[in-house]
Amino acid sequence: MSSKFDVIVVGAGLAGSAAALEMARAGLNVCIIERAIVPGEKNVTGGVMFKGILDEFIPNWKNEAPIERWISKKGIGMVTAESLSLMQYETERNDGYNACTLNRVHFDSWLANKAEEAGATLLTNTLVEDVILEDGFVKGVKTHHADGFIYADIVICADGVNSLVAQKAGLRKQDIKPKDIGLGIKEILSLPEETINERFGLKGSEGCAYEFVGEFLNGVYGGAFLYTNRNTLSIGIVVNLGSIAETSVNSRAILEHFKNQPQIKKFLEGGSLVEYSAHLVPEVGLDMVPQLYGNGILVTGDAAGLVINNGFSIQGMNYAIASGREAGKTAVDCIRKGNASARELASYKTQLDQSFVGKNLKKFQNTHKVLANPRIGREYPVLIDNIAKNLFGFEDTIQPSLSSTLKNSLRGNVSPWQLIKDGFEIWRYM
Amino acid sequence: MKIAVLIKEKQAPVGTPLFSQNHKGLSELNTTLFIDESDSAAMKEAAKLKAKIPNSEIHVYYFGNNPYMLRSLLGLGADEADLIKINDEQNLFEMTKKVSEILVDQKFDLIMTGQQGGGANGVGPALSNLLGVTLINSLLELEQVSTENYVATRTLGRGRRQKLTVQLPALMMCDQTMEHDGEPSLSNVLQAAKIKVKEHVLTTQMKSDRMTLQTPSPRPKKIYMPDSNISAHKRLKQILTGGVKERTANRLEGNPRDVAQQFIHFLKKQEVVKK
Amino acid sequence: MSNFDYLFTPFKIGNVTIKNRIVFQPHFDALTFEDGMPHEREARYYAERAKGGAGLVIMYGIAATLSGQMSNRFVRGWDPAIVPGLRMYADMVHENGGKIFGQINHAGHTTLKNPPQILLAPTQMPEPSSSFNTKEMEIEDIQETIEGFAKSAYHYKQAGFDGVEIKVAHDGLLRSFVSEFFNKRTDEYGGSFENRLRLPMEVLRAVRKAVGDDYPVGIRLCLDEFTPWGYDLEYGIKLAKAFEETGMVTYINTDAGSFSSFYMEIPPMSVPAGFAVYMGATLKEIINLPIISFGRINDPVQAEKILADGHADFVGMARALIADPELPNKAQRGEEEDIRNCIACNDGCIYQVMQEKPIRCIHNPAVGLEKELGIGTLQEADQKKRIVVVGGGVAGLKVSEIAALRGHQVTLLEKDDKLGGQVLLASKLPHRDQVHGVISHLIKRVNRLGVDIHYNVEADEKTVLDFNPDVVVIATGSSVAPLDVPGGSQDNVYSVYDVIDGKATVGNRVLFIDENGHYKGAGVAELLASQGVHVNMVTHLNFVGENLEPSNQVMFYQRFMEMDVEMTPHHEVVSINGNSAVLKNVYTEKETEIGGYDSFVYATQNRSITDLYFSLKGKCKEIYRIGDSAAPRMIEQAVWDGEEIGRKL
Amino acid sequence: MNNVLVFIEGEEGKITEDSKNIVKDSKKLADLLGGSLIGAAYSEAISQEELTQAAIDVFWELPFTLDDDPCGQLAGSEIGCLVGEAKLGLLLSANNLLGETILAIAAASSDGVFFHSCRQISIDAGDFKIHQSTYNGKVDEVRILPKHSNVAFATIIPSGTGRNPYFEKKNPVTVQKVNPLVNGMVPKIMETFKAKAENIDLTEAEVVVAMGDGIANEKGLKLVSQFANLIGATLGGSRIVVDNGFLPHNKLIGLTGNVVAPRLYIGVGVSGAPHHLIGIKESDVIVGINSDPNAPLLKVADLAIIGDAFEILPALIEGLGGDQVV
Repeated sequence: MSSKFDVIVVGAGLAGSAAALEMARAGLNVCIIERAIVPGEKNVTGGVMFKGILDEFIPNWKNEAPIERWISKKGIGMVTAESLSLMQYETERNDGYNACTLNRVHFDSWLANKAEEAGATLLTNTLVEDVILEDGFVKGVKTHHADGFIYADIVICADGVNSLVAQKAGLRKQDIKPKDIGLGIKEILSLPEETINERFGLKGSEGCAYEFVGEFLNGVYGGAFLYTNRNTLSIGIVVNLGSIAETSVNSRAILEHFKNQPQIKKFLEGGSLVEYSAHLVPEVGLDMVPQLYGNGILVTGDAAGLVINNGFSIQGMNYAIASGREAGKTAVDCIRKGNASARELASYKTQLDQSFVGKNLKKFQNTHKVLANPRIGREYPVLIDNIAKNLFGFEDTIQPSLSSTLKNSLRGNVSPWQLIKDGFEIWRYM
Repeated sequence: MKIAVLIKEKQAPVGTPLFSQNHKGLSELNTTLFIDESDSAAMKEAAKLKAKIPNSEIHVYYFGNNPYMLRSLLGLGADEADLIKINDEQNLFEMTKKVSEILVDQKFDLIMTGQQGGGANGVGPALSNLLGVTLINSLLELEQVSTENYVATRTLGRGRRQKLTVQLPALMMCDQTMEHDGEPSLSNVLQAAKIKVKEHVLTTQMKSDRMTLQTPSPRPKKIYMPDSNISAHKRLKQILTGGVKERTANRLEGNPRDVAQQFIHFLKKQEVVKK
Repeated sequence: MSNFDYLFTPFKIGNVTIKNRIVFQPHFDALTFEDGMPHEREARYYAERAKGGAGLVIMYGIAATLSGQMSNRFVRGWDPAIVPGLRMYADMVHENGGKIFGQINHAGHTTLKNPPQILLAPTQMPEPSSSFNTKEMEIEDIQETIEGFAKSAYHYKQAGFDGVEIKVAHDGLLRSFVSEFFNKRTDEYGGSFENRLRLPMEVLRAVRKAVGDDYPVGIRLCLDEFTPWGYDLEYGIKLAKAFEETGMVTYINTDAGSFSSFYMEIPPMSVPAGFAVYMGATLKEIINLPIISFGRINDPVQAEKILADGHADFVGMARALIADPELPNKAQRGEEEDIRNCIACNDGCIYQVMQEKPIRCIHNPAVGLEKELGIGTLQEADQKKRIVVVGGGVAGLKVSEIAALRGHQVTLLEKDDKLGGQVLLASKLPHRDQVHGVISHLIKRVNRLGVDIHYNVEADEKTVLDFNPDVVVIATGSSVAPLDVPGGSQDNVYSVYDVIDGKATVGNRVLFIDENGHYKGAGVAELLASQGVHVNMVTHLNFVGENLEPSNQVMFYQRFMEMDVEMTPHHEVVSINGNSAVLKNVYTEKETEIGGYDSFVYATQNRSITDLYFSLKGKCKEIYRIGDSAAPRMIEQAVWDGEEIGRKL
Repeated sequence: MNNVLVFIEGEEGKITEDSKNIVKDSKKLADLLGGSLIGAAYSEAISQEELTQAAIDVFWELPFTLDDDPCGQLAGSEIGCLVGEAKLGLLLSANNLLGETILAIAAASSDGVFFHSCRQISIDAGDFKIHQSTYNGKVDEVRILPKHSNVAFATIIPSGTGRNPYFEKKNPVTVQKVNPLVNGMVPKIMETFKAKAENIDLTEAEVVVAMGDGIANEKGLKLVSQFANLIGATLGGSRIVVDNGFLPHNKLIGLTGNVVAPRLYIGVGVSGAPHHLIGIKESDVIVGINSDPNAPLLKVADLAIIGDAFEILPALIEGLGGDQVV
């Protein structure tokens, strides 16, 4: 069998398989190379996926794809040591669900299989060690197998955050500072399906996703998240590494603190830990995106830094699929034109910028700056707790008006002006 | 030469096991799939023979459910592959008869499998009996002497090894510790990616039923304990010395060189070092 | 994800599912007061262990009747007034994710009181190690005891405990009833095996009736009394079988030793960790009830092995969880390195409660003070400071750990090339190697917390001030004081430090002058004697090693007295001249001269090293002096100083 | 179908510890089923004297030796042929290679059901209840096999604390020579030999060198590894050595690690904490090298070498003809 393809995709994650599917549908000879034995195996279980992108790409996906739960409730919580103020959006409309939770192993295998069905060749258990460079053009990759050279006109890197391939091809930005990096820690807790339904007020395949800030952060910039899968919960935090270093707070302790907060604890009770993972994500959105193309090479998905940390959770799955598709489309054009130069491939960047991926990246570009506001972690949750306490009459007195409540609660370190200003900023990014 | 390789997809919980609701299966949440080292060794040994002996072909029979797991082996040099779906609740031994029926018509010269993988649970020995072929277990090395004659090296534990002469047809069970080097070539991997895997479901009437899965409750192993017929004071003393009886030691001290010479002499007496 | 296959799997005792295999073994903690009522302090002590991850907490044996109280601090089991208090215990443990059982005991002829109330026994005789005689129980006493057990069990159940345990173990009446040596009765409660078991069986029936059929009722069973007169494992197994056959027992919690061999109940560090696992293992082979093992198990890896080898269903730990209540959680998270292992010194825990004083731990100051110092109480500092700690002994290490945990930037200056200070020396003494555990834990901690450590720095005023510190903590320790008697500076007179360091060239006959009474004296004397040196131990105390914790003391004597030693208590050395010395009896002041000694070794009280402190005092913003540099004391006080100042900064 | 057969293995004429434990289990089951207990072994495997002490009712001596049948195929078929005739309902052996091979073959040839890695077999409401270890030892499984229509074959994980005597002898053993019933192609033994030390597991090793805290540094590791290599010993370590990462955890010798039972144990710089001593007490000969004459290991050693290991090891390496590495 020949080892020459039109395009090689490195990584059979969401971005890689989406790119391969796009190209195989257009009739290109595509090879996907995955280092794991099973696609998705190396990924963290569970994630929230917004559906828009797939509706168009694989119309029947809702019936085919392995889905955990459809998100019917979304909320933001402010947490103090003793209280939780939760603001929640809920809908019963079936078509209103715009997101779902997934198990990555199942979902990634499914998507990879789609690409294979469309004609792509999938090599699993294969490690890419280097890229083949000829005359300044990427001409293929070297795998760990004996005589492991595979050639192609274009190589698409979709091999995750620390993309080795992009690095080898000289496309990565180096010298990332801790303050530019977010640390995500996630735990998967197993609970019976019925218990989850009961505890979160869900029916059938409904699910929920919450994000939190509060005292548990102990002065560190970041947030926490909790969402439901079919018979597991995903819970975790995202914190800024620079901030961790400055405050010497143990990031692990932040998560423990959060999990032991009495209201949060009720959600988790009886759950057994099945998975624990921690990984680093670029936190500063567009600032971090490396060069996305070169001669004969495109970078996509997490490898392209196309991950958004909105401060509470890490979102990358939608961007991965969208960017993978864009890369695929660009590759199809260039192969047809017979030109894989950086100049031609540059249209990928243009397309991407115009898509929701680019737009969101821009929007969230400054999230980290907002979250670097220490008031978010410390004063506000307490403030909101005070307001709620007064408003909902935990004390046996006459209900005060909202404005007097606010004034009372504000008799602290925070000026009303500051509150309004910060509040606006937070909402913009949530 | 026609070679069959039997592989079993194994699963094991990562960390504390979680069970499915009825306790008859593992929850997939913390279960990992893997192929036993001994099965990989069987596949690699088969590939090695194929490379040496002209007109050889390898037919892989994979008992499991995940096609990607199977694919990771095919690149080693498979020509044909069957994915035989099995129900995890079943006792694989009880299916050996069906398996032997699949294999018997193919008239394989050599069947390779893993001692702790596809051949475990008594499957390997049982198949050798049902197929009427010679059995070699705990295989560490295999050498061809003539078309039908081979020399097999087995491990007997405690570092003991045994060399045997064998005639084909035979079923050989490779040990986990069998060593192989070399990775599959890219062309094999590419070829393997396009092998059409035949899937079938193996069903048979089971004689035994799985009632439940539970966390392990091992029975007590041997443990050191003081003698029972001695005084409390002596029992305590035995506990304090870990049960090693005080010995009247020979003492060696002085110039390191002399000490070393005398010790080497001692080692020679112990037959640890050749005289 | 944990590295353990067994330790963190759930297991059922009767109908109660325990989330993991770690059991906090019952023991008296003296955290209650003389009114014998439950107290919040004790509730927090238990809750802390549940919070740290223990699956099951067993409360110590509350007294079945007034005569069964070993100390007035023992909770009054028979008294319904205890129920609300016990409910607090149960609730707090449950809130922290654990389950709680309660043990019931009647102390019989064992007591901590001096003098005691009337002590009850099957047959009139004192416990051999005690001088308090007993009353032979009348049938009414027996009836009252049975009722007391039943009432206590009922109270536990009312209070929301998940199970009860009847103590037929080390101290207590029921063990002496089953023991042939103690029970020589001629009525139906003695004589035959069956008769000796009659009272425990009647208690069991009454308890079972009080709590109903489905409620867990366990037996804490002494399997080997470890006394010349006591029963052994064979007999212990027979007892276990008899209890199993009743069908009324839910589990067996293993135990060994008796009041007279208390050092086997709470074995000191010279006894191998897990020394008694074989007893539970033997039961596992013979009976089918869940078995809890015991005996100085202080390491999760060892605990895992016990379970994997089928030697027990649960691993009982008491001191290991006193020293570090978070052992289970740390192990489960794969942070075994952070565990503060019990070193079995017994100084803080058992020694204190034997004197009816609240329980402590030499390297966990939070014991008994869970509310103030327990898990989660350490607050991040409001103001992050630059702190220089001088001296890497226990006090310096501890203060560095606490300060670093609170977010301060800590620099630690050590004059030597390794950390640990005097503990490094102390751990070189025979059978004392595990003392090293105190510092090895702290060293791992400060390294992990990123404390900036400078070795081989003999700090002076300038070195310290060059760091421009906000706070200076002086922990420079202490040094040996010379022997202040005529002839004390002769060439053949050495301090114990010279001996441990190997600087002394000691002859074959040594006169040992011990003003210490603790390990500094006893340990070095043992070291010398174990090298074949003849040692005459002279001390002004009533006996050699008087200040040793009793279990260590017993084991010390067991070894020491087999060596070539003499002991001369009640004497001090008034002068040394060549190879002889003049001793003075501290009571009669009579002087005697003894001779023929090649060398003299002395253990005196140390003196604080204070030069640096006084040269810096007034020259920096904030300065503290801790550990031996303030006043030479023991490990426990050094840890305390470190914790206390660390929390203040 | 109430008779129970146990396959017995011998080592130099003695019944192996594992087989003894299984005989003990089997005896209970035979009594429960009301059948007799048959022991089967290769010819020449068990001495006459050992046999008379075994708690079996009947002994079958197979018509060939283990050397005639290195992979157990003949024995398996032979026993399989006799299942019906001897009214066997249950066949057991220790859970090891030979036991598994023989019983699985016997089961296949007599249409029985084989179970491996069993913790215990019991009779529950008239059926076989099989308590089995599965999923790489991480899970236990309970299976039920209807007894009236099936013969069960099982290998049992040997257990026993070692406290109880193995045999309670009641009746004399009837010895029966089994006639050869099967023949087939059997591999022929060419030679049996010993593998290199580094390929042998600590618990299996004949010579063990243990590295202790006294030499716990890089130099110590190099020296002691070279010494172990030169004398063909397997290297292990004490707690401190393993804790400090000089050797991996699977090389730990002691109560919580590997319990070793070599012909010769050499502890270099090992002080001899009780938990380490428990781990080496099965050694035939114990040698300690330590600069501290009071190290507990030296007190239990057959040969106590007092001196600095950093001086003695190089001298030993030189004396054994090795090149100095440090």
